[in-house]
Amino acid sequence: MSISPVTIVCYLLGISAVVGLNAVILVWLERKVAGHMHFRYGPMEVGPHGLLQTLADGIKLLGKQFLVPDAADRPLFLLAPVVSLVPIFVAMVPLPLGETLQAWELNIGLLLVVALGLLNTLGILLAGWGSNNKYALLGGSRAVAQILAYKIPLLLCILTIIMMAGSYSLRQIALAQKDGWYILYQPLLFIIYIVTITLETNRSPFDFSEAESELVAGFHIEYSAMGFSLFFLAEYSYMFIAAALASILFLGGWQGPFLPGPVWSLLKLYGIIFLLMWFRWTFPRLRIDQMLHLGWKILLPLALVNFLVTAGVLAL
Amino acid sequence: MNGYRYLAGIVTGSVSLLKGMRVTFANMVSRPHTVQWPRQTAPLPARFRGHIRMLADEETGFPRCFACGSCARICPSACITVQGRKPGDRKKKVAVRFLLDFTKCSLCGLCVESCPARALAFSRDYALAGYRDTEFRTMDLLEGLASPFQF
Amino acid sequence: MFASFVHTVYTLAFATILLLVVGGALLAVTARNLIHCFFGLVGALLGVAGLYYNLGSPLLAVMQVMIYIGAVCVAIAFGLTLTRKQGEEGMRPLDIKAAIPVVLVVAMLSATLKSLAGREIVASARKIDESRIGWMLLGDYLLPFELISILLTVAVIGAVTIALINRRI
Amino acid sequence: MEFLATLPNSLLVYVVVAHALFAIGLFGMLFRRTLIGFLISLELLLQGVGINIMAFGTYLVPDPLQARISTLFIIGIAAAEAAVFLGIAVAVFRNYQTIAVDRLIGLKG
Repeated sequence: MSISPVTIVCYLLGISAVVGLNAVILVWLERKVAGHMHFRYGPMEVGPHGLLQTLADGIKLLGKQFLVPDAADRPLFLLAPVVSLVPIFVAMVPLPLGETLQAWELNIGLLLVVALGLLNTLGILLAGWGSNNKYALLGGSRAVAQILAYKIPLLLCILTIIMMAGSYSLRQIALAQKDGWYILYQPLLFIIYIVTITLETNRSPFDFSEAESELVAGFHIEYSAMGFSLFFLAEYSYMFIAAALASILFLGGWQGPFLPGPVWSLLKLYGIIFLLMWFRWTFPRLRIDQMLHLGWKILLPLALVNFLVTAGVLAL
Repeated sequence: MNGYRYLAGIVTGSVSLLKGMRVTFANMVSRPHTVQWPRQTAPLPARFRGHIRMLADEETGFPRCFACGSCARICPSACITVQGRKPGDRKKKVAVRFLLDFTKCSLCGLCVESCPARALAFSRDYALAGYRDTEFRTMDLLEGLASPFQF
Repeated sequence: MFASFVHTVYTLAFATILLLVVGGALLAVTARNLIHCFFGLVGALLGVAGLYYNLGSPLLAVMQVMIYIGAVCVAIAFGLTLTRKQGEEGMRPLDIKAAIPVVLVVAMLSATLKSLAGREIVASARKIDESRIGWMLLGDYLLPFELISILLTVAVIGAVTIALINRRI
Repeated sequence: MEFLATLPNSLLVYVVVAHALFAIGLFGMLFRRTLIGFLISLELLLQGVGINIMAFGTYLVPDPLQARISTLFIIGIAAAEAAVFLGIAVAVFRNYQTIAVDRLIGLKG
């Protein structure tokens, strides 16, 4: 209880600003990347190169009507966007984006972020069941099948890194990479991790719970206006957190020559997010059984072997 | 042997994924093909077919049409209405009404080909917009042309 | 001034957690719809994580969220989607058996409180260094730790085997 | 308000909540109709036990880490038990097309 009120308010504002700005920038970036990969320009009209397009869309969404379907399970339906958004604010707390830019240095920060990342699926499940729509329900069920397939490889990746760094603290893990980023020692693990966070953030080629061409919009099919934009915000914030985690676990976090720490942090983070976008606009969506095959028969054994080999090398 | 196939599958799969990513990256850094209309316009093809328009006589500025009605007769969609009148001092009729129902026109071009006076041509007008369908149901092709009948 | 404000907020937060635990548990047991039961359970488990945190153990709170909500609840949800059938939800009509938990727990509680009355409370909830847990798990508690891991492996393999019995596909 | 302020740091609250959870869980075990309902109630019951151990371990024992390890073990065992339970539920559903306990009467003489 020794934290001053000013600090708390500052951090709350800062985290809210990061969540909001990040979503604005990422939506714009996504549309730009998509456009250029299709030989298009993407948004160009509102602001220079369409930079303010997302703001305009956000204002438009604010002005729209929030509809609750008659047949929907009202409390679950209303709770779902909140459930998927709230954990983000907590998960942002232990993320170090710079030498001193960290809300709370927590010695189990990594565990906290991973645990809260799991709540994302819960929000999707709530939305799927609350909407009382068969597509939404299918989307929710798929999200559950998906989490079982990717979570174990993801945890194995994180476990390997914890073993190498000897700490659960995100800050300590980043500091342990002063002399060499873990991506140099663990390139395979980095690839597995990137694949699992693509799965975790529900992005194409693994966007089974959303799957426009099969489930129309999947779990958020019935959501309009603010509910929809909250889901959007949550999706992009989870991307931010997953990419931040990747940059801390594998790329040394804020550490780098010449530039100040936060700049390096953001550079690495948005580099990884660009990678995710690149995947999305390159690869077609997998079938659900192909995803299960990938998760259980390829990622899991590879991660396990990698884990055991790393343990062996570390023990020597 | 099975294990070898498993590993080889992973490797070839990854390589093919990388190839795909190279293609999209090359797309991204190359110039977009889009034209930012209306600030830029793409050149229209030489034989672009817009809705038909009436040509004017070079000397008089009157419409070339003498209301023979062959365009209305040949039109498969029956979307042309022509009415002509004889001015007092001339032998040929002159069109006083030439209405095109553009909502039905399929731009087949039979009217243009069949016109004995070569009075019809395709316009290059592609950005049509209106507030109601009547604007296109009765398009007056004589609009803007001089008329021998002064009212 | 600020300290008392913080304390009020803290107390209210704690009361909310208690409400979440008990309310979630009641919802989980009494709701007609199994989905509501499931989310009641999730609420109760989150509340219990809050209680663990309040008892000075952030590690257990996080483990609770991770294992219970991330693994057990997801598994339950998976089971729900696999075995969903309308019209089999809700509770049986109450009868004399409802007295069993009440009587049992009142008896247990009174016995506990009676034995507590004599004891002095040696410590209050406080933050302690939990990094020793890892050493303890690999030292004094190595045998139960290994047994748990064996149990988990056996349970997972067993669950898969049972679920595959008489598989028609 | 005075009473509320002492809530977060008193052993009594935890003990009462733990017992309440245990009772609710037991009640659910007796009255739910389906296997999944059973499992949910069972988890609540285990939560009661966990809170109790943690509370006693924190307030009454000089070394609170032992209680934490016990609770960790409970969490782990609960995960294993849930896996087995769900395996059974899925197998039962596949064979009987139902998970309502009343209709699982294949063993009745």
